[in-house]
Amino acid sequence: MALSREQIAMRVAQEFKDGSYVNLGIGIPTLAASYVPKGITVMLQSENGLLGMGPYPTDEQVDADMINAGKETVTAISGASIFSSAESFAMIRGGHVDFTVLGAFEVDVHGNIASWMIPGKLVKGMGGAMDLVAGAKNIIVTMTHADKYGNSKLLDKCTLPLTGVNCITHIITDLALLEIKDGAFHLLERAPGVSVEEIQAKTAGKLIVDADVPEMQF
Amino acid sequence: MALSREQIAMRVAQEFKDGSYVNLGIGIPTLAASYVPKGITVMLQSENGLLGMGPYPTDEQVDADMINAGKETVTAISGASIFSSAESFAMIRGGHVDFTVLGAFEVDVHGNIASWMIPGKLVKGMGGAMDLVAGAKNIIVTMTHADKYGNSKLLDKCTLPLTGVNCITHIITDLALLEIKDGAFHLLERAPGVSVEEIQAKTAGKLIVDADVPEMQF
Amino acid sequence: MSGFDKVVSSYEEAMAGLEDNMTVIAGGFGLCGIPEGLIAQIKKMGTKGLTVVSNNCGVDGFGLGILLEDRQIKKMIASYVGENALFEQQLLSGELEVELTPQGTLAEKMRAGGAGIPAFYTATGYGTPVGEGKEVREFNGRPYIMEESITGDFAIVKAWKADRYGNCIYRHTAQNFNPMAATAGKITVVEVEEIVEPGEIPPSQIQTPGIYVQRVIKGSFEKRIERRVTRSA
Amino acid sequence: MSGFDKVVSSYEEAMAGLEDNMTVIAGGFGLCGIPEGLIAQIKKMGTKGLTVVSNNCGVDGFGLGILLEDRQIKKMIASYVGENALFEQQLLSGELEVELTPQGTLAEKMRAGGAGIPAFYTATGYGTPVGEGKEVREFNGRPYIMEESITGDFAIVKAWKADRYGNCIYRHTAQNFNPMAATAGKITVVEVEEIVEPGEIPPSQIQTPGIYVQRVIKGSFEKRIERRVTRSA
Repeated sequence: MALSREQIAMRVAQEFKDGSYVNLGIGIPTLAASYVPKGITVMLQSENGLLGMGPYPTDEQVDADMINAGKETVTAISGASIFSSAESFAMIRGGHVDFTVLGAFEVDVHGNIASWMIPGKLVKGMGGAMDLVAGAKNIIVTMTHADKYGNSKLLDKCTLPLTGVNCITHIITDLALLEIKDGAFHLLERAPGVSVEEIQAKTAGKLIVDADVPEMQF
Repeated sequence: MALSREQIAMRVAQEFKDGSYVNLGIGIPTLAASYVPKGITVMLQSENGLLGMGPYPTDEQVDADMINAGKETVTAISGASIFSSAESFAMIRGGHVDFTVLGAFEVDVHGNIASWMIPGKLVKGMGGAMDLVAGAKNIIVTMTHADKYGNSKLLDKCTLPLTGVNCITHIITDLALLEIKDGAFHLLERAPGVSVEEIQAKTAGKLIVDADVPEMQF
Repeated sequence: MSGFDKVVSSYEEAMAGLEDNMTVIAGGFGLCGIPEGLIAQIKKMGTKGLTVVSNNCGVDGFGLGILLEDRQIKKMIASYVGENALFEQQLLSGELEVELTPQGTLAEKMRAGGAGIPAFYTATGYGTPVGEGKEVREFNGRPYIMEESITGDFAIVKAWKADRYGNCIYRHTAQNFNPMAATAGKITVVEVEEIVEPGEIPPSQIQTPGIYVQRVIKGSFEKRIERRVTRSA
Repeated sequence: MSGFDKVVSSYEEAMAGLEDNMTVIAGGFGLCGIPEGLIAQIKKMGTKGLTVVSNNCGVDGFGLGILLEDRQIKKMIASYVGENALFEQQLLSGELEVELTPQGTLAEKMRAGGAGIPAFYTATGYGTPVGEGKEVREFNGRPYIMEESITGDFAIVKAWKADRYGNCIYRHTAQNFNPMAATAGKITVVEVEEIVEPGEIPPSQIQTPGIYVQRVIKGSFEKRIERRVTRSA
C-alpha cells in the first residue's frame, strides 16, 4: 500500500546519520524531524538564519522575532546559533549542510529537479531551494510517485523549469526509495505491499530493477 | 623650511572633517591622530578589525588580544566595534571609510602610487595598502618630497611596482600640499618659508603653479 | 563625538532625500524584522517608480505590501512573493516587474554590493531560468554563473538596538537580511526598538558597525506574526 | 547530542590526518589570535611540503615561524611577511615560495572558499603586479580583477571560547582572520582558551557556528605581544 505522508517522513528519517546538519523543506520534509531514530541526533538548519531549530513554542514562548524559513514561530535548542541570511547561505552554498530534504514536482534520470514554478500558474518564487540543491552534499527528494491524474513525476527529462541540474541522488516516494545514477532510476526499496510492477508502471523515466527489491522496514 | 614629520601630520589633520571615518597608515599618518583640530572628531579604523581605535594602553590596560594594524597594543573608544578581517575590508573595499592616509615611495601625475615593494630589496608584502587605495573615497599620501639623494618622488610615471592606479588625489609632503588632476600635480600650498622654485626643482612630474600659492597655516 | 550622532527624531528626516525611481533595499524575512515605520513613511511620501530589493514583499496590508496599494513599486527583486493577492494582480496586469532571485544569491548580492565586490560566481541557478543570459564559467570542472552585486539609493533596516553612532544589534531571527541591507545603501536608515549610548553594546557583539549607517530612528513595532504555530505546554 | 561533541583531548587527535603537501589555512594577525598549540603540533609531526595560508608567517621562533625551522612550509600565501629573518633567508634561497596577496583579498578568498563562491571580482590590485595574469573586467566603467577562492585541507583557528558543538566566539581583535579560516577548512580545528557547555553562549552572539568546526581542543596560550606600546597612566 502506498505510504502516508507520515510514513514517507519516517523513511526519510531513517537516512539521518548521527551528528548531521539537516535542512528540511516545507511539508513532508519537516515532518521527518518528528521521526528521528533513537540514538541519533541531527541539528536542523533553517535558512532564514537559525542552526539548531527546536520544537514549536508554547503559547508563552511565542516570539515574533523567532521564526523558521516557513515563517512559522519556532524555538531554538540549547547550543543553537543565529546569524544573517548571508551567513546562512554561506553554510548552504559552501556544502556545510550534510542533508537537504525537499519536495519536488518532477525529478529526472539526470538528477535534475523541478520544484518551484508551473508556467501559467502564478510564480511564487524559488526562495532558498536553488541554493539548497546547488550546495547540499546529500539531497533527498520526497514526493508522491505520480500526480493525482496518475502521471509519473519520475521522468527521463523534466518538463517544468528547473530548480537545479545534476544534483538529486535519492528519492523517497509513497511507493519506493530510488537512487539516481548513470542516467537511470535504481529501485532500492518498495513500500510494504507495493509491487515492482506498480512502481514500473508509474515510473516514466528509465528504471533499473534488481532481481530482489526489499520492502521498506519501519 | 621643510616640515617636520609632526608638521606634516598636523597639516594632514586639518583635512579631517567632523564625523569622518579614517584609516591611518603606519608612520606619519598615525601621528595625524594626535593633531585633530578642536571641535572635530574622527573615528579611526584599523584594518585588522577595529573601528574606534583609542590611545595606546596604560601598562595596566595592555592586552595581547587588543592590537592595531601595526601590531601595536591599543585601546578602543566607547562606541567602538570589533569585527573580522573580511568585514573590515568589506568596509574598506566598499568605500565606507571616508579618508585614508598612507605613505608612499612614489606618486605620479596619473594618481598612481608605489608604496610596497622595491625590487632587489626584500619584499615584505602589501598588507592592506592595495585594498585601501582601491577602496577609499579620499586618499592623502604623506611623504618627503624627495629622497635622501634629492631625487623627486613626484613623477610623471612611477618606476616601482604599483600599489594602485588612478587613485591618489592629494599629497602632503615636507614642502607642499598638492592635488593631482588632469595629468598634473597642482601646487595648492607651500610649507612656510619654502619657495615655489624649490618645489618646482624637486618635482619631476608635470607641475602646475598658480600665480599665488599660499603658505600652509598652522 | 557629535559628528557621529546618527539619531534623527522624525520619519520625515529619516527618509529625507528619497525620490521617485530610486532603489530601496529592505531588510526582513516575511514579516519578521521589517522596518515598519520606514515603510509607512514611504507610503506617506507617495514616492513612485521604486525598485525594491527585499526577500519578500510583505502581505496584503502589511509590510512592503502597503506600497503596492498606491502602486509605488515599479520593480521588485525578491526570492519569494507568494503571500500577496495585490502583488499577484499587479504582476499579472503587467504593472509590476519582478526579478526572482534565489535567496542565497540575493543575500550575497547585497553583501557584495556593500563590500565593493561587483560580481561573484555561484552554482546556484545554473541550468535553470535564473541562469539564462548570465555568463557561465567552470571552476574545478563545475559550471557556475556570474551574479552582479546590488546597491541601493536607500537601505531600510530593522535592528533591535542601536547606539547613537549607528552600531546595531539584531534580535533572534529578526536579523536575517538586515545586516547585508545595512551595508548596501548609499543612505542606510535603521529603525530600532531602543537607542542606547555608545559603549553599551560590547564592541565584539556589534553586528552592524556604525560606519554603514547614516540615520537611526526609534520606532514602535506591531511585529505581526505570519504563521503562529504552537505546541501544548 | 553526543554526535555533535567536537571536543578532542589531545593535540595528536586534533591534527590527525594532516599529511605532507596539504594546504593549511591559519587564523591570526601577526602573533594576535594564533592557534599556538596546533602550530606546535604541526612542528612536532614534522609534516613537510605544506602550503600555508595566513596573513603573516609569525616571527623567528614563534607562531608559524617555527614551521620554517625544519623547512615544513613549501609555499606561503600571505599579505605581509616582513618580521622574519629565517623567512627572508628561505625565500632568497628559493626554498620557500611566496604568493603575496592583498590583505582584504586574502580575507575574502577564505570567506568565498567557505561560502561556495569559487571566484569574485575586486578592484584591489588592478594595474599592479597582483593583477598580472588575472582576468580583467569592467563593471560600471571601472576595471576589476577576478580572484579565486581558497580552501584548505585543514584550517587551524584560535577562538576565545567554544562550546562542545564547536560554536565559537573570539576575544577583541584576536578575531581577525579566524572566522573566515574556520569556514574554509575541510577539517577545521579550533584551539580555545575555554570550553563551555552548549547554551552558555547566546545564539546571536556566536561568531562561528559549530557547523564549520570538526574538532575543538582546549589550549594554553603564551600570547606573545609583538609591539608593546603604552602611554603613561
